[in-house]
Amino acid sequence: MKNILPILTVLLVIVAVWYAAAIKMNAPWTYAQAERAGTEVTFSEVVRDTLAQERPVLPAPHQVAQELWDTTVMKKVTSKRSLVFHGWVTLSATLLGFAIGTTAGILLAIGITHNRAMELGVMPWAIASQTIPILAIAPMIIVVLNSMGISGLIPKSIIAAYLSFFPVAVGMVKGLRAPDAMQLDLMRTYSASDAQTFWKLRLPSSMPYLFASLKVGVAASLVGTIVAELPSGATRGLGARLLSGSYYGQTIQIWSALFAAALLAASLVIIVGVIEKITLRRMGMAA
Amino acid sequence: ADDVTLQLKWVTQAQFAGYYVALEKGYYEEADLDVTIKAGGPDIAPVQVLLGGGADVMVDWMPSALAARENGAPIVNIAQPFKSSGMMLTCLKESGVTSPADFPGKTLGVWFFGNEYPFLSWMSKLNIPTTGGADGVEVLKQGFNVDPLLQKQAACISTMTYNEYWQVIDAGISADDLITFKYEDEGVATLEDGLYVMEEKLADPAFEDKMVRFVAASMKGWKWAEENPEEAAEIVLEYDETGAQTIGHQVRMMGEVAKLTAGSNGALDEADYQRTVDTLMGGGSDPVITKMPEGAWTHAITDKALN
Amino acid sequence: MKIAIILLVWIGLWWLNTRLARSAKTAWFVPVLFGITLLLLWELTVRLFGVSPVILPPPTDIALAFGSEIPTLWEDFVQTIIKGAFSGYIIGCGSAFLTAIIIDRSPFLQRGLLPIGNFVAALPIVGVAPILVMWFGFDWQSKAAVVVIMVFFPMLVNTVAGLQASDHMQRDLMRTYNASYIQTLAKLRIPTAMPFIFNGLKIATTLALIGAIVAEFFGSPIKGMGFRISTEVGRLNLDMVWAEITVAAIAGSALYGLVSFVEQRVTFWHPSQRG
Amino acid sequence: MKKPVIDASGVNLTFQTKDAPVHALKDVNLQIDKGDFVSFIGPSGCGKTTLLRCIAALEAPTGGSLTVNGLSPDEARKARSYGYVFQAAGLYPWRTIEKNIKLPLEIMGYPKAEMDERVKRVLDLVDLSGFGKKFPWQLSGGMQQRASIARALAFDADILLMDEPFGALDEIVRDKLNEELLKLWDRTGKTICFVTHSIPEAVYLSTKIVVMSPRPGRITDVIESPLPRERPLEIRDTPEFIEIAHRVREGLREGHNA
Amino acid sequence: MKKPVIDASGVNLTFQTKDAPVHALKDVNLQIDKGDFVSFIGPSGCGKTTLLRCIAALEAPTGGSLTVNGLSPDEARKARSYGYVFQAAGLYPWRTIEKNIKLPLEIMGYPKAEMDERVKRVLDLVDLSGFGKKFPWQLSGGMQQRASIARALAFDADILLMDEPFGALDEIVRDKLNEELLKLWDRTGKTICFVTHSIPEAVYLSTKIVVMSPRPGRITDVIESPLPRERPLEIRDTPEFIEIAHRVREGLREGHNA
Ligand SMILES: Nc1ncnc2c1ncn2[C@@H]1O[C@H](COP(=O)(O)OP(=O)(O)OP(=O)(O)O)[C@@H](O)[C@H]1O
Ligand SMILES: Nc1ncnc2c1ncn2[C@@H]1O[C@H](COP(=O)(O)OP(=O)(O)OP(=O)(O)O)[C@@H](O)[C@H]1O
Ligand SMILES: Cc1ncc(C[n+]2csc(CCO)c2C)c(N)n1
Ligand SMILES: [Mg+2]
Ligand SMILES: [Mg+2]
Repeated sequence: MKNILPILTVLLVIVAVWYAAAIKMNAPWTYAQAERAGTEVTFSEVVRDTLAQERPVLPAPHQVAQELWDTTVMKKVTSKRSLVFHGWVTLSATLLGFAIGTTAGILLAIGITHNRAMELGVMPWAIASQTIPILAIAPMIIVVLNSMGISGLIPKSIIAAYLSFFPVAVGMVKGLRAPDAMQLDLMRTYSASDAQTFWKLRLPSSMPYLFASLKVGVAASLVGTIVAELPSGATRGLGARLLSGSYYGQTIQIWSALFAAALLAASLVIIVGVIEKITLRRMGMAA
Repeated sequence: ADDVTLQLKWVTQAQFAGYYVALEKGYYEEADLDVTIKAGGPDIAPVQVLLGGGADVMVDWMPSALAARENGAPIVNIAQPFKSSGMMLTCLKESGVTSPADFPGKTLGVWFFGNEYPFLSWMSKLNIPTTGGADGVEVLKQGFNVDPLLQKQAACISTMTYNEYWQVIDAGISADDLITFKYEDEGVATLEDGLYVMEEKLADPAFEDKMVRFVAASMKGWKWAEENPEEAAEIVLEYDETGAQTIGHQVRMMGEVAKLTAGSNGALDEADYQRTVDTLMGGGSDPVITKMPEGAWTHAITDKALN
Repeated sequence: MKIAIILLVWIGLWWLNTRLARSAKTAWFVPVLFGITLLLLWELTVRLFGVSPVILPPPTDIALAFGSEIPTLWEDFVQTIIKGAFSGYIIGCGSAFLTAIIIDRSPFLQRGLLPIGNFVAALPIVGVAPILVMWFGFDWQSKAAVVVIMVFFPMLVNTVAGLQASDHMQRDLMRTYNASYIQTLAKLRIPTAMPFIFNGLKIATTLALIGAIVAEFFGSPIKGMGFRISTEVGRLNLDMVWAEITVAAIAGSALYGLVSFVEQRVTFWHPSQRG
Repeated sequence: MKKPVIDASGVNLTFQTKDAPVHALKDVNLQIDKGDFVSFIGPSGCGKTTLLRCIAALEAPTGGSLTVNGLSPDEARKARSYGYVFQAAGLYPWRTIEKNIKLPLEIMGYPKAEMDERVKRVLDLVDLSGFGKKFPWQLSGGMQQRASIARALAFDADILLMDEPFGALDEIVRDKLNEELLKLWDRTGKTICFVTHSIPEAVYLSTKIVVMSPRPGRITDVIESPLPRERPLEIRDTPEFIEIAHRVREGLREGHNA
Repeated sequence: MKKPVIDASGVNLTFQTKDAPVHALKDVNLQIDKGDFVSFIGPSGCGKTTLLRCIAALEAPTGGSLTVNGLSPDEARKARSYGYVFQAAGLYPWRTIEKNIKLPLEIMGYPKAEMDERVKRVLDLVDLSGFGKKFPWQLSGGMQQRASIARALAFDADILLMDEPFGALDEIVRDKLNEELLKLWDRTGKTICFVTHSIPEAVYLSTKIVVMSPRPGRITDVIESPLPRERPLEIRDTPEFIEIAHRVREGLREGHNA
């Protein structure tokens, strides 16, 4: 646990900067209030007020922590005011979407590395597909899927998959092409089939690339789910929580939902990282 | 029981209390209906959902409904629970706005996504260009909340009497520091939350019958909600799955919404309709709708429902 | 019957495409034909099944809207892509690159900053966007800020991975020269990191566009691609919405193509580029 | 008349590079019969590897004709006729030594039990028993090269193509492996193409020695060895041996001065 | 009394691997004086590379003491005392041959004109003129190895560590490079540590031959050569030469049987 000290140090710096920023950014409001009320405020009063506003421009760390505590530990997990409940709703769609997206991305990459028509034809359009602003088509996807009788988890997962498949595909194409000429030649002398070359050479050499992409993909997949939760009339999940927080100008609630989401994303990335370590070590690649 | 899906224009809040009350109190059940209420959101276009077959009936504002109709979406107003408009511009006094004549040169926050029509009609009536400059107004697409006003990024923002206005107040700005311009007072009021269905579906007597029962039960819900604002707000809160709403805010919202539904028994008032159409068509060079709509509403449902 | 027609068109064009792909002379036509196939299937489906233009307009309508609204599309393009996405992309990728190099240098920072960096960068844009709009105002600056946050993480992860990709012998060689840190960085680690860096840059191009457009949903001046899209959806002008999406797709593909082109020049030595 | 296993006539190969084209093989004519042990010797960069690669269908000649067992090299490759030992070991870094040796066996679908047995046998042969579970980077350079030889010997290919397989080994091990290779060749009747830089090694092993000269790579001499198939190490002190070695050295020297 | 340039006493090194630790070097004692030409010879896997790596501070001994010029190996490394030729060429694939050779010169800050001149000179020395603009993968194995030798010779290091530099070269080139290396050594007075598998090469080049035996790697014999510094190629036929070669061969053989 040699990481603890560095992390704590960095955290400490961040929290200090955060407090300073909170005071600075919230102060104009305090002064404006005082001016409207026609009173003078001392600096210490300003500091106290800026760290305890109800709708701060930037909530202070302890306010966010307090809110997080209240909405996780202090609430039943089945309660709709519990972040654990909303987090789970988001997580389940994220995982499903990530699974779909990763599978699609890998399959696409395989297609692209093995079929020239795919490489030439599909890749440019896969790229183009990613430039479509997802928030614009998310409601349309949901409307279309709804009219086909599909609702609930699936539409969200599809959007999550849409965002995560691309990084996976790009990284995987690179990885599948990483074996050097001699490694490929060896397979040729064995007259190995494409499938054999794939399983025994291309796939193992793509692993470092795959995992770098999976980390990006899992974060993207979470973003996708949250995006899908915003407009889709989905009324639960961290995205819905963020939205309603924004709608009522409750900065503290936004920040705590945001932190919950980031915590979720970070844990997912860490989990992928751990799997990466284990896999690479098993493969003898983590020297 | 017959299935009915209702698509709301916005998230679960007291703005839609009547429907939630009817659901909770069993008025729909009594009418042999199995009603599903779908909450809306900032990027849900209810018309799209209706056309896509995701809902049978929707809540929408008349300006966007009429614009959609002109765009080839055959939708019809079957009931109008909201009598008056709750929309207004809320300005900070310190920005120096005292009357619409002060707007030029100022920055105004406006909701888009089909909600901009009343504002655009008003501005063209005032002959103020919305493209900025010294004698025009700078328009901002306002996000979800009242921040632009609090952050002084805009002189005025769009608010509803029952919602955003109170958020400004809650944020600590006293009513004395604000000045409001209600569309109702400026003579540019347009009809808000009405119930709309697809025209072709109305031809089906079974569907018509369903809607009759639906409107009747909904109006019963609305009238109960008007009389019992506190309980109605609690019911709404019950149905809010985000868990973000507060009871205080919803009770107050219910109180304000009740003022808007008060004058309506559910039937569309033709005069109100005509005024809305006139406002929208009177938009000078760039009117919202260009030809007089035909068959955009019907009394067929309310006539049966209310007798 | 209708489905049969659509399937038949599809299979026919797919067959033609596989044939074209075999010859180098006709290869350039493959993506074009693939695109034509998609558009044709789209048009057919919409027309044959009478899908409402409010749900999905046919490509011909979109092309018409595109043709008649060029000035608006251009204004939106400048606002969103040039001002928002592009500046954010440069700042975001640049700072991620620098951060990667800084934390790579110090194991302390690497251990302390990388997990927290991951955490901060994992903040979902849709949550961050309203806050950034609040901080940086309605105009393109807040969009650029959103883009910075979006592209930072993929770029950082890839650069860090790339900086560690040189092999033992290559590093030992530098040690025998007693090369300074900077020299090892410039002459060994950055070259070996290049394939990874370009991987990050490519992913970031598409993210930058999405970020800039999506951020406009949370408040914007009354121009910009995101603004136009959300407004026109609300007005049910779906053809205009798709025209904007087309602009986004063209801009995104062009940017991506540009990055790929530079990549080919820079990492010509990597087995994946040598073919 | 015996039909040659490998039959090259007028083979040419030019690499297109960005600056100037490199003419790597020029008018190569060569017949190799079944069961031949052919050594290729020639200065560095003269095209030995390139010629082996052409035979294995890893490179396509830009001119001339080349057949293997009467088939095109590519068809022969598909019939799994080749065992190839590359100039660099080329072990897959994510597989242990054992698993690296198993690789061709897996691909060719040998049964599990036989795989294990073969791996054990070839590991023994190259003196690497006990290193089966190590990863390539945990082995010395010579050990890696031996592992790569074991990999090529583990399965039954008609034609063994070996590109300087013993370059990184000391004399003693080299002598031992030379003997083992001869035994294996004698026992199995494989055809072997062997690139080496050691003149004694070439003479000791081969039934036919091909001397090449560089830029563009040509065959300058083909020496049929009169030595018997049975070759104790001491044969290296006989006058015949020394004479052939001399002829090879002369051929080489000429190539260098050309 | 002369102080040795490299002084190892009781050097031990054990690699920790997942299964069992590998004892690569055991109680290595060795003194190398300034201007010595030391060859290391021993069976594959005996620890020659490991010992060179220890001297170059690329590996840290787990026991014993090792000094270079009276400094620790790492301090000597920082003083840029080493030129290292690795067992594999290890050229950077994104640099042309020319640029690969320039790499150490750039790092050590040679002036531009001198860089060009040195590159030209060493390319000539290893017979690669005309290939400066090619990329590594466009060269044959032996050419790559020569490029890597050129890279190590391009700058002025006191101590040259060469790990089987001539393994992939034919006899003629090898002879030529042997002579060149001796000339360079004579001219510059560098200290050279040279790993080889060729007994004649070791004897021909060295003032001191270190014979090692494997598992765990030990020094079994250190032979001081009585040959004069001036060494024509013909010296290989003198009785002294043959005698030393014999002694080395015996030492090697013993190591193998141990
Ligand atoms: N990184 C490592 N991890 C584990 N074991 C290693 C490592 N490097 C070398 N070894 C082991 O140390 C021993 C000595 O290796 P070394 O590379 O020094 O041999 P060598 O004498 O250079 O052999 P060769 O002539 O084959 O190159 C070998 O048994 C090898 O397996
Ligand atoms: N991929 C390539 N592109 C360009 N030139 C190449 C390529 N491969 C080999 N060559 C050139 O072809 C010539 C012959 O190379 P080859 O590898 O066959 O030599 P070789 O006889 O095996 O030498 P060595 O004994 O050094 O391994 C060389 O001059 C080399 O530069
Ligand atoms: C982004 C955004 N777009 C539109 C509206 C408008 N709107 C839809 S329903 C409703 C009733 C008020 O609660 C209002 C005002 C908004 N608020 N935010
Ligand atoms: Mg070769
Ligand atoms: Mg070694």
